[in-house]
Amino acid sequence: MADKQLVADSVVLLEIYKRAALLKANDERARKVILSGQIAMVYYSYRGQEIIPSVMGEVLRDDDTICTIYRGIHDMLGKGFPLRELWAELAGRTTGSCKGKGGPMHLTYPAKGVMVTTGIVGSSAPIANGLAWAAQLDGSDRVSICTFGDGASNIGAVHEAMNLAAVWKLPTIFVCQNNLFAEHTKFEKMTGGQNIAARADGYGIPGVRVDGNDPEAMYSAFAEAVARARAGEGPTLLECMTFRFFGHNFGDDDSYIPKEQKAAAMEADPVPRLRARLIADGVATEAELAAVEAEIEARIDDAVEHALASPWPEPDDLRFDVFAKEIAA
Amino acid sequence: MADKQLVADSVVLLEIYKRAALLKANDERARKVILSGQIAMVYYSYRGQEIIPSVMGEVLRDDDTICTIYRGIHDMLGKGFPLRELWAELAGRTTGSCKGKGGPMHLTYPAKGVMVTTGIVGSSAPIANGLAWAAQLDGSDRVSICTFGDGASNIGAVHEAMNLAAVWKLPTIFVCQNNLFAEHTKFEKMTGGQNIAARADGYGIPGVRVDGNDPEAMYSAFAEAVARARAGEGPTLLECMTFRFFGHNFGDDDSYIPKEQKAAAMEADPVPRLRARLIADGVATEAELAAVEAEIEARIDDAVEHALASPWPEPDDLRFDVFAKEIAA
Amino acid sequence: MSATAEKAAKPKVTIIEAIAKAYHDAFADDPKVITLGEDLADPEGGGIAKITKGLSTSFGDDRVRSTPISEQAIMGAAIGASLAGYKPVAEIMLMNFTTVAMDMIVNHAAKLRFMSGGQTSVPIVIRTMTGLGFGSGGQHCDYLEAWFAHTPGIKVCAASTPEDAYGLLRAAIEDPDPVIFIENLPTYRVPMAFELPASDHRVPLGKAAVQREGSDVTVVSYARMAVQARAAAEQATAEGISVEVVDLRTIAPWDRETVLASARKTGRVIVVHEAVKEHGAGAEIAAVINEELFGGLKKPVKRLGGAFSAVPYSRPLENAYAPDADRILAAIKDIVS
Amino acid sequence: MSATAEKAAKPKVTIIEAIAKAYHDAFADDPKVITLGEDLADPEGGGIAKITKGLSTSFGDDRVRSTPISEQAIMGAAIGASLAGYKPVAEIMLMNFTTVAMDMIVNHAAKLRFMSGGQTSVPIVIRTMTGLGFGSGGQHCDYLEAWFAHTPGIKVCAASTPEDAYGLLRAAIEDPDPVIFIENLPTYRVPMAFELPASDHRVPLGKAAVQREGSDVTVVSYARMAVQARAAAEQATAEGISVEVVDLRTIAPWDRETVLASARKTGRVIVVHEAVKEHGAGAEIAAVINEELFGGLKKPVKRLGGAFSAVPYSRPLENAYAPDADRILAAIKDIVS
Ligand SMILES: Cc1ncc(C[n+]2csc(CCOP(=O)(O)OP(=O)(O)O)c2C)c(N)n1
Ligand SMILES: Cc1ncc(C[n+]2csc(CCOP(=O)(O)OP(=O)(O)O)c2C)c(N)n1
Ligand SMILES: [Mg+2]
Ligand SMILES: [Mg+2]
Repeated sequence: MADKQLVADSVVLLEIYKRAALLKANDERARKVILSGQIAMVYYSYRGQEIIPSVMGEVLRDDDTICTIYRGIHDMLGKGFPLRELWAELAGRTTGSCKGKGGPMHLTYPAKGVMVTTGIVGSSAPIANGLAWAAQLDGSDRVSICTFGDGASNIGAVHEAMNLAAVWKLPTIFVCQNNLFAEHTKFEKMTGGQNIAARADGYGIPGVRVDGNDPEAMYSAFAEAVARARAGEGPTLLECMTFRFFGHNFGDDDSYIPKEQKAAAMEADPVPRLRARLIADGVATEAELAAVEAEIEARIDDAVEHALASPWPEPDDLRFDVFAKEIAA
Repeated sequence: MADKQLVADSVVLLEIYKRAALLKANDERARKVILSGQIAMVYYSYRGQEIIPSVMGEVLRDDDTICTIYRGIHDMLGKGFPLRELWAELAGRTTGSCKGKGGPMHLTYPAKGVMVTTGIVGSSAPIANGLAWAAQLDGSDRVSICTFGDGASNIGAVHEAMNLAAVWKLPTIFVCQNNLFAEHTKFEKMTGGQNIAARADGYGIPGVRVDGNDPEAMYSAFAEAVARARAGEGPTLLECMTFRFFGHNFGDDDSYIPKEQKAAAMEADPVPRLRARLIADGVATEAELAAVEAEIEARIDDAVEHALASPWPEPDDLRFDVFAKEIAA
Repeated sequence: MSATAEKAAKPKVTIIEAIAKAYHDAFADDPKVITLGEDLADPEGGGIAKITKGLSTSFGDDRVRSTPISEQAIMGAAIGASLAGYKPVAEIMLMNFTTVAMDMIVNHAAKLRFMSGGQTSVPIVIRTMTGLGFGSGGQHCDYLEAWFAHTPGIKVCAASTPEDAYGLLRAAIEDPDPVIFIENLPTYRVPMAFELPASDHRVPLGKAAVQREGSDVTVVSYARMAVQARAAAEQATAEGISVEVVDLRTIAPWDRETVLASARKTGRVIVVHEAVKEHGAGAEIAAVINEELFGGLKKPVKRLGGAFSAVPYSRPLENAYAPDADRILAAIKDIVS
Repeated sequence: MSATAEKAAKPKVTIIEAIAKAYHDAFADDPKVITLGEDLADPEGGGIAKITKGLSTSFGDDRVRSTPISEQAIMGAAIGASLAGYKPVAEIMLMNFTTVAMDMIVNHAAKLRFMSGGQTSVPIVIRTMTGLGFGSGGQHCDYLEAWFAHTPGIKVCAASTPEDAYGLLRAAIEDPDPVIFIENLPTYRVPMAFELPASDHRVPLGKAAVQREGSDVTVVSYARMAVQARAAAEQATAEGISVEVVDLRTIAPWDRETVLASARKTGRVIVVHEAVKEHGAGAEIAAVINEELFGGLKKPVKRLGGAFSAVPYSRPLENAYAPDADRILAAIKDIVS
């Protein structure tokens, strides 16, 4: 596992597609479930950004860790977060990974390395460094990923974290998913220099802008960053260019996204694009992929059903998990 | 005044020297006064860094503003902070600019544009942007300076401020005085990339590394930054290379500074260097400069005497200046 | 605001409308009023709650500025502009995000007047939203007013009616010192039986409102809890208990006179806030009442507040987290028993 | 710690020596203990107070790391390493600098256990120094413990003797939850009549110490104010007043049992801290005592605290800012009168 290849061949591309199909289907289901009223939750759709975490999931090991953000369910699923624990948490049930206490913005699943999900812009980065430091101390070649958005690149925490990772030569990989919007703000308008990868130079670390919707380019860039980190050569900043198809969060009026830009991005939807290519290249047949997708739907069905059938927490649960010892009643 | 030249001729160099001589003498006096027990204060010597603010003072107007730091008395004197109000504040007297409430780390003198002195590393930068914004709103061509150290370049606030200045095209000039140490930490060791000016690229603004001890180089770099800002062309980051001759603060054991490095820096002391040059170039005679220096000493004598003869504040003064309205007794 | 509070005859307006009008009127009245924050200007939609919608179009891009996601830079820009004579309103979208700007707020905005010996001042308003009720979980709902109340040099306000929201925000903008103006999200769009105030309406900072008069028990609260307290009082009245409801409106400095007068009258006080009970603003209020009215109270001051945990996600937990009308009513019955 | 507190027979040690020894012993006993902060390692001099001097040389550069001036990155690194099983001690040089790291401390360190439903935990210690007395002015001396006490999920400690400093720091490092350990600068190097504790000495978190027994009045305090309280008690005894001195040691969660037992005994309580009085930790303590012992106190709980202003620079103002032995003594005389 340590010697992952640096180029995505067709076998890898197929695996990437399978992950992307899961992510896409899960996002679609989430929006459907909210609309239907089955689950009420704050939800940040990642539709359009699936290739990035699908590649990451393919390259990473279970013991590699990730610190992600409110718009992070794609990253977590890519990392192996199980569907039942996910959906039960979204539904706020005791069977959720966080017993219903965390919810969609604070999903955690250490068994698959999903260590922190934060709702605070930029705060994934400093914590990822600590997990990277622990890897150094353990003498392990595992890597620590943090994901954040284009908007987050303007907040102090991200800057401090990149500099610390540089001077400590940490195996941290800074994965900026540049979806061109931060809430309602256009990337170009609020980002001095208009190139996040270029900021890496200022810390003396590699910075790479890559088409995050192109599985091969993303794979090579990410695998190289991981190889560097595993080899003890320090951090990398990846700026993965992508686009989110919907508003900032569910219910957001997305009229601030220029119609043509949105239409063009959806036209170039990376998930069906990869699917079509796999079929065209003879890597998989339509029937095989349809079967994969059907199985995904079935797994999601199962998870949602499990979630909705699970028990709600009791008010008394507030006394637990504040400290290791419960709070007196 | 708006059309300052971009090259320091001999007239300008002489003015720069006069300021530098004041700054140097004031620092020497401060250390003497503490040693003698006349005034007890926390004190951060800037000896060795005098050329930077002497140049700034020469280029700036009274209505330009500065936000500086604990190690900032040189910057303030360069900007025109009057000696009596300075020394009375250092002595904690009611005649001090801040009535004794602020002290050496929080000196303020708006009449000369000394708006904020902060003891928090990096916090001068975000506030300077606000003063720059006000200049834009006023339709004024005044500029807003912030000074900070090499160590401060690693804190989030500075990064956020540079990005905001870039996207708002503010007339802010970020003056990093790189004295190669942050408390006991070597610049090279904690600064990813080891070049602060280079970080400007990441925000799409000019970043210039300049020898802050060279009055002509410093003058050109600073005058150009000011001209750009006055012309509405936005911010500049200047990394002014310099050295502090003494420990971090008065009383600091400076054994962490390599002896040879310190000796070489003191050997190249920029103030006597400029003095010697002015005489060699025939710009001024030894006697003329000696007279300037004697007058400086007399002015400092007067200020210290005034300070020590001034009244102390009363405990009841704590009720005033918390809010515009006094606090009830 | 007085006992007229919920008079059904009045038109129905929302707090959010009142805040938007206050903003607009302040901009129209004083060219020194400016504002900044994430997404505030019209190209970005006029703010996530659309409160500033139209403002940049009406008053220009210079006075109404969207920002990068950089709360320290936002606060610093507000502080700096205020030092130069402007009256900035800085939006920190949610109160939990003040945690990334505490240095600017506490070490600078609150202290510059004092540290400069009165030479400079920081007449800014920090508008920030918060409040549980939407399942946002642990990092988006905190009430942190006690931190700022503990910080000399900054004032803290919160309104529970549209009229107060208007009057307080106008007064905060005109105040010569920094003010944190806390807005409650779940009560934002609830139509209340009030009028949209005229542009000269002001609520002086530091003055509480007796929103309902009563003689058996005093409930002191603010923000959403004042709405809940009014509902509880209504119910209590129906059950024969006379409840006085005091809305602090300004949490720091709070109106000791009004609160003590009411406490003296009823002899029984309940303080309610959504913030964590322990070390919340209710502790200070209880401590002062107990000290000032020692021996003169019929019952010890009772405090209700948020649970001692992060705000939970799951609906039943979130419902259990903070006081509500039912729990206030129960406390009222308990204290008069 | 008990009434033996100031026994002259014991050798004289300082709090700083005790902290340095605790650090060293913790490193020797548990390879998972690591530390980071500005200037902490030996090439940078072992920290500004030299507490960690020798540590990086003894235990290696990996476990003892100097950092850039980046408090968010410092706290983040501590949190992350703790999630992976380490026990980081993070130094935030001065307590005022926690203001740039509040998001990491409050939104993350304090909440991750709860928000993850107990899957993760953050067993870190945040060591931070503060305290007035050196003319450092408004941004270097604040006591901000009330902010953290108001934050569920994090504990707060402060010691006033070398033995407690040792025992508390060891206990804090071993604690499974985040702890802020506040060190007072002016009492750091004052030799006190204590022994340097053996390496198995622990002070359990949440347990106050009755440092002097008495029957007329209880003084509750911590950190430097406990030192001042002991001095005031000594003086009061000489004047015939019997004073019980309770040092909380853990400010959150504080030891209600010990405090209430003492209050019940004496019927008169003074709470003293250096932090601003208003909305300080004393408010919570007073509120609880008043509530629990309603009708059973001889006098209302009295609070002494820092003035309602930023910490001033000038010596006479700084001297007037916080309580001291004289003012505590005056309060003692007043409350027994
Ligand atoms: C410190 C902080 N400030 C503001 C917010 C509110 N906020 C939530 S998401 C968001 C936009 C983030 O944009 P970006 O980083 O590009 O990530 P994206 O949502 O596009 O994935 C903002 C401003 C926040 N959560 N934290
Ligand atoms: C946020 C913050 N962290 C730490 C400190 C403590 N501190 C004061 S000065 C200093 C070193 C600053 O170095 P540099 O920025 O290079 O400026 P210099 O002192 O060399 O002028 C540090 C760490 C502080 N004041 N503020
Ligand atoms: Mg984005
Ligand atoms: Mg330096």
